[in-house]
Amino acid sequence: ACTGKDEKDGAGEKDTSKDPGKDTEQTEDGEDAEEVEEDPNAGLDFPLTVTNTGDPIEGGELNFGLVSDTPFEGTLSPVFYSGAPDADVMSFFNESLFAYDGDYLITNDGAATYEVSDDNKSITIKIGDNVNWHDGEPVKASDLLYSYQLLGHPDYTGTRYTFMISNVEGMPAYHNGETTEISGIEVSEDDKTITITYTEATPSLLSGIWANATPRHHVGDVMTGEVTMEELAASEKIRTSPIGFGPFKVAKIVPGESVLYERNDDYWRGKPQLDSIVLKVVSSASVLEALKKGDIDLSSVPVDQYLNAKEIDNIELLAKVDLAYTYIGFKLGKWDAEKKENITDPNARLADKRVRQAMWYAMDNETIGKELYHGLRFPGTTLIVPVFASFHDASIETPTYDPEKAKALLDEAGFVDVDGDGFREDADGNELVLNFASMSGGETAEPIAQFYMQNWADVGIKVQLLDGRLHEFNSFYDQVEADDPKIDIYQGAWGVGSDPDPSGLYGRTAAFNYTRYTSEKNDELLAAISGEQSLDTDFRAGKFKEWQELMVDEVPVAPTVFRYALTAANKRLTNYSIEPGTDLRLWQWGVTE
Amino acid sequence: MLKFILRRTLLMIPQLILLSLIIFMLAKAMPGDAVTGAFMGNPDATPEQIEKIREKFGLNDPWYQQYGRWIGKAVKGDFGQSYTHQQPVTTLIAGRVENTVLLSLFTAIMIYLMAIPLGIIAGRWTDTWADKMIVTYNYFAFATPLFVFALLMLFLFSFVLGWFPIGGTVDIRIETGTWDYVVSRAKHLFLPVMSAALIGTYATIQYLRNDIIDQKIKDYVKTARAKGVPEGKVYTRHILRNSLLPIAAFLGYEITGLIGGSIFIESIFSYQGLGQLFLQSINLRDFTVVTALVMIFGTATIVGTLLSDIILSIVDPRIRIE
Amino acid sequence: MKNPVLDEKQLIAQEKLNNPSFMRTIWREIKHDKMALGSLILLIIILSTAYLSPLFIDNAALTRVNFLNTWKPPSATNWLGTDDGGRDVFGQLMLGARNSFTIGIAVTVLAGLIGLTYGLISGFYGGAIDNVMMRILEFLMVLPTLMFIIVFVTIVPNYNVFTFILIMSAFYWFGKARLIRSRALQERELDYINASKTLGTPSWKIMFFEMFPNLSSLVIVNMTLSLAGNIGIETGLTFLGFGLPAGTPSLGTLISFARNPDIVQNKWWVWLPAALLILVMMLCINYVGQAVKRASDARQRLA
Amino acid sequence: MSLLTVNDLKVHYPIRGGFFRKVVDHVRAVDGISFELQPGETYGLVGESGCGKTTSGRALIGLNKATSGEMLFEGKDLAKMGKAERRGYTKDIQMIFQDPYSSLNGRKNVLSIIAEPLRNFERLSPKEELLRVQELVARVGLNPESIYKYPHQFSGGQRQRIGIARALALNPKLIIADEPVSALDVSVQAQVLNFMQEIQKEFDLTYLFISHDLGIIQHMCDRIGIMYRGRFVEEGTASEIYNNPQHVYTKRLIAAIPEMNPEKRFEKMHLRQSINEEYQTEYNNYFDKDGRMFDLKKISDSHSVAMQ
Amino acid sequence: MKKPVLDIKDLRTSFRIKGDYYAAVDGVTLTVHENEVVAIVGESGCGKSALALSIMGLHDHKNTKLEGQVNFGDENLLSLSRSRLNKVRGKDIGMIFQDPMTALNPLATIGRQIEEPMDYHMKLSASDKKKRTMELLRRVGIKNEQRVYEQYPHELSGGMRQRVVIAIALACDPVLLLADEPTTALDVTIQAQIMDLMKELQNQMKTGIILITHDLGVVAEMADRVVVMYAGEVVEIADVKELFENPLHPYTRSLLNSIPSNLEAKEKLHVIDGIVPSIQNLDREGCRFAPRIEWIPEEDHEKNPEMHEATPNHFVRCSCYKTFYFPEDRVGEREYVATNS
Ligand SMILES: Nc1ncnc2c1ncn2[C@@H]1O[C@H](COP(=O)(O)OP(=O)(O)OP(=O)(O)O)[C@@H](O)[C@H]1O
Ligand SMILES: Nc1ncnc2c1ncn2[C@@H]1O[C@H](COP(=O)(O)OP(=O)(O)OP(=O)(O)O)[C@@H](O)[C@H]1O
Ligand SMILES: [Mg+2]
Ligand SMILES: [Mg+2]
Repeated sequence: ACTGKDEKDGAGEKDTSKDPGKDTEQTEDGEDAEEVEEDPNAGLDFPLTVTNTGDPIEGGELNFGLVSDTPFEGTLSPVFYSGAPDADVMSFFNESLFAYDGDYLITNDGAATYEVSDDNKSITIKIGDNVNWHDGEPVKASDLLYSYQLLGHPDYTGTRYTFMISNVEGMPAYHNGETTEISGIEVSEDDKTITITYTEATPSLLSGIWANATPRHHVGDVMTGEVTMEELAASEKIRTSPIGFGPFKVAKIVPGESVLYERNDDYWRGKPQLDSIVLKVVSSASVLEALKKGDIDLSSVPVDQYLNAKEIDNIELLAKVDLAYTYIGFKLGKWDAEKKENITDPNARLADKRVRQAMWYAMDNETIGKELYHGLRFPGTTLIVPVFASFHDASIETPTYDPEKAKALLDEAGFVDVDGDGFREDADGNELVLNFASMSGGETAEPIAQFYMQNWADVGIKVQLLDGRLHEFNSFYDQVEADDPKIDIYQGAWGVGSDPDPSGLYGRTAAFNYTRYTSEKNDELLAAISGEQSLDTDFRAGKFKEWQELMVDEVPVAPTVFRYALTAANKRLTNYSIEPGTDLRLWQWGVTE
Repeated sequence: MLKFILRRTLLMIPQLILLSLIIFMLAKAMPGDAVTGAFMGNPDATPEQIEKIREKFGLNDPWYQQYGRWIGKAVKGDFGQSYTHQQPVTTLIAGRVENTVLLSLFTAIMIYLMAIPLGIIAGRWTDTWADKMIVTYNYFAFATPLFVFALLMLFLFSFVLGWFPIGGTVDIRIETGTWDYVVSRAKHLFLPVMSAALIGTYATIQYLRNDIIDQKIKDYVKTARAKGVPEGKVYTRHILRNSLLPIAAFLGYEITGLIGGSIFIESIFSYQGLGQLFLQSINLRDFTVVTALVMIFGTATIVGTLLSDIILSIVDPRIRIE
Repeated sequence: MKNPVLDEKQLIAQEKLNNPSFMRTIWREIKHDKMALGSLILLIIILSTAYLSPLFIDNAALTRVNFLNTWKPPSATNWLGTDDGGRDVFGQLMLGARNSFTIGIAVTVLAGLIGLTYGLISGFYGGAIDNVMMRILEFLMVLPTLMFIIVFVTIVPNYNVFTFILIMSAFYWFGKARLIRSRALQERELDYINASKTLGTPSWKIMFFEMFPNLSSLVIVNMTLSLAGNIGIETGLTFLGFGLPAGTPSLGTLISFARNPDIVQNKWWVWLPAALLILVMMLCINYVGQAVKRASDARQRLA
Repeated sequence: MSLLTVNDLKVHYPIRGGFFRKVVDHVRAVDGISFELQPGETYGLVGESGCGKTTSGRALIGLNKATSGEMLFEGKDLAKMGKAERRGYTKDIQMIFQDPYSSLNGRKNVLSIIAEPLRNFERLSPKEELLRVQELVARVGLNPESIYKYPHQFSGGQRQRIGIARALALNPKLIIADEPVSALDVSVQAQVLNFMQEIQKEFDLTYLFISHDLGIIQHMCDRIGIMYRGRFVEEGTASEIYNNPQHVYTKRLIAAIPEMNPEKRFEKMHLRQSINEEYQTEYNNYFDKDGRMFDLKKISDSHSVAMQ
Repeated sequence: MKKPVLDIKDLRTSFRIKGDYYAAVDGVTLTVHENEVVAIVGESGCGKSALALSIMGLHDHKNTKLEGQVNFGDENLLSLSRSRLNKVRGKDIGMIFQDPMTALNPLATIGRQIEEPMDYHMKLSASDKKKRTMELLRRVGIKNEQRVYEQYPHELSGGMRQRVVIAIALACDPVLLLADEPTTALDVTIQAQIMDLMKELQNQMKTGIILITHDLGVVAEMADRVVVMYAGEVVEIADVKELFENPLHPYTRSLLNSIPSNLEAKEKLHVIDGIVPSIQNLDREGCRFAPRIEWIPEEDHEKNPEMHEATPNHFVRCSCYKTFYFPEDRVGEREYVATNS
């Protein structure tokens, strides 16, 4: 299964998620055009590719704006980095060994090719001959092995020791320090081929396999004791002089502020078009000014600035639906650290699913999407984002804004306003006051929280902000994660990575299952989704449908909105596309006069 | 005199110890410790495992032992590991300290460059139009919150006029060490420095003006006039020396002010310095960094006041004899 | 000799006429300074509008989010337009001014009380007590105050307006204590204090009933001027996100919109009135404060 | 029996210095003085600035702690008393201060100023208090209406009277007057001095009169102690001191009084010069090798000198 | 007759208080000759210092109005430009201030402060300056002049500082010395020393001295001629002997009678009722001392009183002196009831 990512919902997009799961390179690829048409807001027709088809000039320079209100941290290694801004910085010089198609599945167009064994349990990867690190050393199979050795290392403190790593044969033994060999990984004689064998066959293989190599010769070898894990994580080789085999190489870094990339003439696909790329951190507040002035050519655009972005003449807006959804979570239990599983409390305040359904019905997400985001967000439906066309079930009827329905449900559940203060009491006549935790950040966070509380108040549910304030991203998740008893409901967001498997977010043993919702049925469906049988896509789709239905009925979380991600590109940019699986890759990007 | 300096320097030691104790307590009060850092977002960690690591880090020892270890390391420049940045706090800070030092230094210089002449003019020619203008400016400097002023400066000069870059400390394309590099740094520094300085002159001007007015009527000034000292010299030789003296004593407290200011300035101008780092770390609850920064800034002010006292003891003969 | 017992009330009235109290001196001074008088009037107008606004502005409606009404420019219904949540900016401005001012006052008074007590005790007793208390104060004064406040704000478990005031007050009394102490030290050398001692008056009485009244003008001057400073700090902290809790509008909240150049330029009504209001308020307080200061110093008086 | 007997009173102030601000030495502000006050007399303490006059007075009233020595007031040692016991004697010993401007709290009206000791020691109803204060005010020659006025509305001499009224409120036996007129103009000085003499008779007061002005001391005092560097150099009746000074320091002091007769000014100048010479040449007769005065030696019943 | 060095004619110094000018020195006419000590006496607030500061042009220009003439040599000091005045101050006229504690710049060495007037008025090399300074220090009775030269004011005692102040005043051999209460802040013994020193210096240097004091003892010891001032006016001028032997003006007589040392012990001192009026509420028409001698009938005073030459070179203002008497001489004891409350 794949872990989801916490994502900060809000226009600021201060994305400092703890576990982005996948490379940005992958998430940058999107869904097909047809899927966009499925959306209720299909009227917002954004191009995925820039219209400028002019010939790129020689020696062009691109200014990339990294929109973040916090600077990038500069841990430029796929193994060790933690923040999304670092992923953005890495994307220019570091690439995955594989290319991905529009369904986020690996293809053979990348630096390496692969072959899956018949029993689906092992994969053989062959690295192309002309793939060289920036320092000229060839990329070796043992470099990929090194990544696995680091990720599974007993001293590894990062967060990427996930299912797809531990599922490698022999990995648990290695991880526990019982052996220094990973039995499931075999490197060929010529160091160009590597075979990875898994304990369990899983449908996630083609989307979830780790395929980032680590230049062992450059950063130093932990296995031989050349460096320690701690030294490695703090090493200059990762922080200020990292290398990869991508189309550009890092020429200079002003920590936290900007990066200068130069063309990698030795790039395996050929000579990149651009001469250099300058990456600059720009705050969400000033990104539009920077775009307008031409200080930056390319950047994401915070949704709340969409209307202003539209007015800027020298840029073009591209957009696609994001691999993410925002939701309201209902706290239903606790995480049992001993057993390492979620325990649902049948006496939780929101144990009655009718109340949860009512709260979903009460939320006017349509207005938020239309008025606040001008259509760039639209009401969420099921927990599988529409991007995954084969698994998302658009036919399920999900609650939409209907206060009357909500009131009816609440009445039915026995919550009525007995003392006439406009708010409902529970069956025993106790006042029902729910504590709502929500994140700060972005200009819209506060009004949205207020808006939902009003929505709920309209149907008679008294909701107040936890501690009377919005909580900062980290402390918010700390509290949610710790099952702070003060929290009844919370607003969160998940970035779902490229593998739609929801086990990591909703399974009985998933720590990220913050609502602590569990049920037999859920266990059964999730097991089926990630089980061997699911190698059959139709079977898997069926189970996905069942699961989505279950979730809509049980409402451990109520999805609020799906979203578009906006990208602004200067009109001089050519050969640029945000289309998933596009043929226009970074090395081909160019600028015209 | 040397003895005074030595004594004053030694006096700094208990101050530093007290500071570190307070900060240590604060750090203890902050949620999270070294272990939380290591296990952030790793839901697989079992309580036993965490307990084992706590033991290993000595987090179960009595507080004074922990404090001893912490301070022992801090003295050597080891403030532990930042868990959002996954690197030693010292490295993290080292990368930015230059920026903040530059910013504060130039701000202080600008403040004195502007405030001293203005204060002198206003104090010497009281109630003239020049004085009235200076006083009015000063009232505005007092009344305008730094952040409002900085925002407006940024908007006007960077966004509208485009004279200065929107943020950052240097243009990355320029070769380090060249003249252009210096120019680029200066260009990036100019707005933050000017914003802080134009507002920061308040205390100095106000003080200087009042003090000159006070000194003007002192007997020793009458003595000087009675000696036939020309008016200009009365100021340069007598009044100003006496009035400017305490400005040296302000230096230490000025540093406290500049640190406060740098938090606003760096945040508004996206200037990569310690102030911004502090805000970010607080926001990310990266308390090892926060602790280290508070310690560093506290030490800076303590050293600043030490400097003031020493400067004062050198220039003021009344203190010199001790 | 005449009958010594005269009508007491008549005497008091007569006495009030020829002994102008400090308050009267202040008032005379303010009347004499057009800027100060104008400032005082303006301040009174602003504050009474702000404090009386709940009478004609519905508070609940003010905080109600309405996405159909966001970013509306000033109009007859919304005098200063609306913000990102479609809420009336004018109402928020009034509420913010009220909150900011109330906090400013609360912090000033609280910090003033702490500083006063500390300074009085230190200065009155002098000697070893003073020495110890001053070493402590010296140390406190070099703490990076703003950082400490921010740290405290983030780690206090139950954060609300009240804790915020406490935190700010805890860090803004040092200067006052030092000022009071240095004056108390001078004052204690004066013979009226010695006289009280020789007359058998207990120390605490001397401190608070003999010495304090003589420092009151100093305290008033200092408080007036630090009021402006405290309002500035509150709005600044709120601007950074460490001030008033969300949902409690402050002028800082409105000004923080100005981080976005688009809002600066195209939605000026959200932040500009707040920025101007704070500027005007601080200027007014300063002008009044300077007049109060002059009133306390006979040499500088204009009137 | 004498009202007050002072025996070998010492008041030392520590001097701190060195690295750790340790007490390295002491200022021997008062370094062993002894004298007696008889009821009803005025005893003058005179000497140059810094010789310890004020310190002695303050030690007697309890504003300074005596380092050692006895201060027997009606036979009881004030120095050994606890705070509470000492408070009982507050009524009996009062003080008139030098500066009539700073010795009255400007924030209080005359009524509360004069009533302060009454409030501390006597439980009076407001009415009684008012009457007592008015009585006192009338006694010191001020208009009874003035009790609601504030100090700044009075002239220096009047203020000094208010201070005296306050000191009189508790019917003290001994009044310590530390330079009660030196802050006043000549004309006003006379007013206060005359008045002090008057009330002395009326209230049967004993004065310890501290001053550096030999003219005033001569005018006011029955007996005089000359202080120098914390010690007595000479003690005697006024006429003994003025007409027959024995100690060279006393001579010097008396010679320093400006000559009011312009004709004799050169004489005076020469007198001063010759005393100065005497001071130089006969130094060893008056001071021991450490520069300290010798102990007082009686040369007559009432006259003693610090000589070898 | 000796040569006059300073000739003050009808000097009027007015201060601006709340917009209006009030004269603190009100029509003073006075001549100081070479080698003559003229003492100015009077209670506090009589305008003594105001007069001295007017001569030196040391008043705050914005709030002070100076009228009349202060002729020094052939120049009227009041009409000199600042720079011309600076040529005179410190060179031809030296001034000694009352409080030696505040009259010296705390941040400059004694040497520098004494040399400073030489910088502006004498062309001397650094070593000459130093030599002269040492000489001056010795002359004012400072024995360890080498050490004092390097010291700062706070390191010296009050008497020493006053000597330094005198040295500064004498630095450029002035023709006229203005001493505003030079001994008031000092101890009796030191006062005597300073008086002796000044007499000595005056004998040597033959300068004219204006000595301002309120201490009649000092006057008796130092002065050749005495000017008694009251409420901004000169009320009596006489040679010192004449004045002490035959004081005329009621004010002078009252002053002399209120000094304790002049009387037998324990006798009542004379008390002058009331206080010196402030310059704002001063009746400038009649005899200014009249309110303080109420028992003298109004008709005994002059209107706009003039100076009379009662005996040769003994001038007195207002005719009330003729009928003045002390009430206690006639009526026994007086009740002490304050009159101005
Ligand atoms: N609080 C103190 N600490 C240290 N030394 C002191 C203190 N008070 C007085 N002294 C010193 O004690 C000595 C005696 O002082 P005191 O005030 O008694 O003298 P005085 O005779 O009253 O002088 P004056 O005529 O100036 O009032 C002086 O040398 C003075 O410097
Ligand atoms: N700068 C000034 N502005 C207004 N009034 C002044 C000023 N200087 C002096 N006076 C007033 O002028 C009068 C004379 O003052 P002056 O200082 O000359 O008196 P004095 O005789 O020197 O008294 P003292 O003996 O106290 O020095 C006083 O009433 C004083 O209040
Ligand atoms: Mg004394
Ligand atoms: Mg004077």
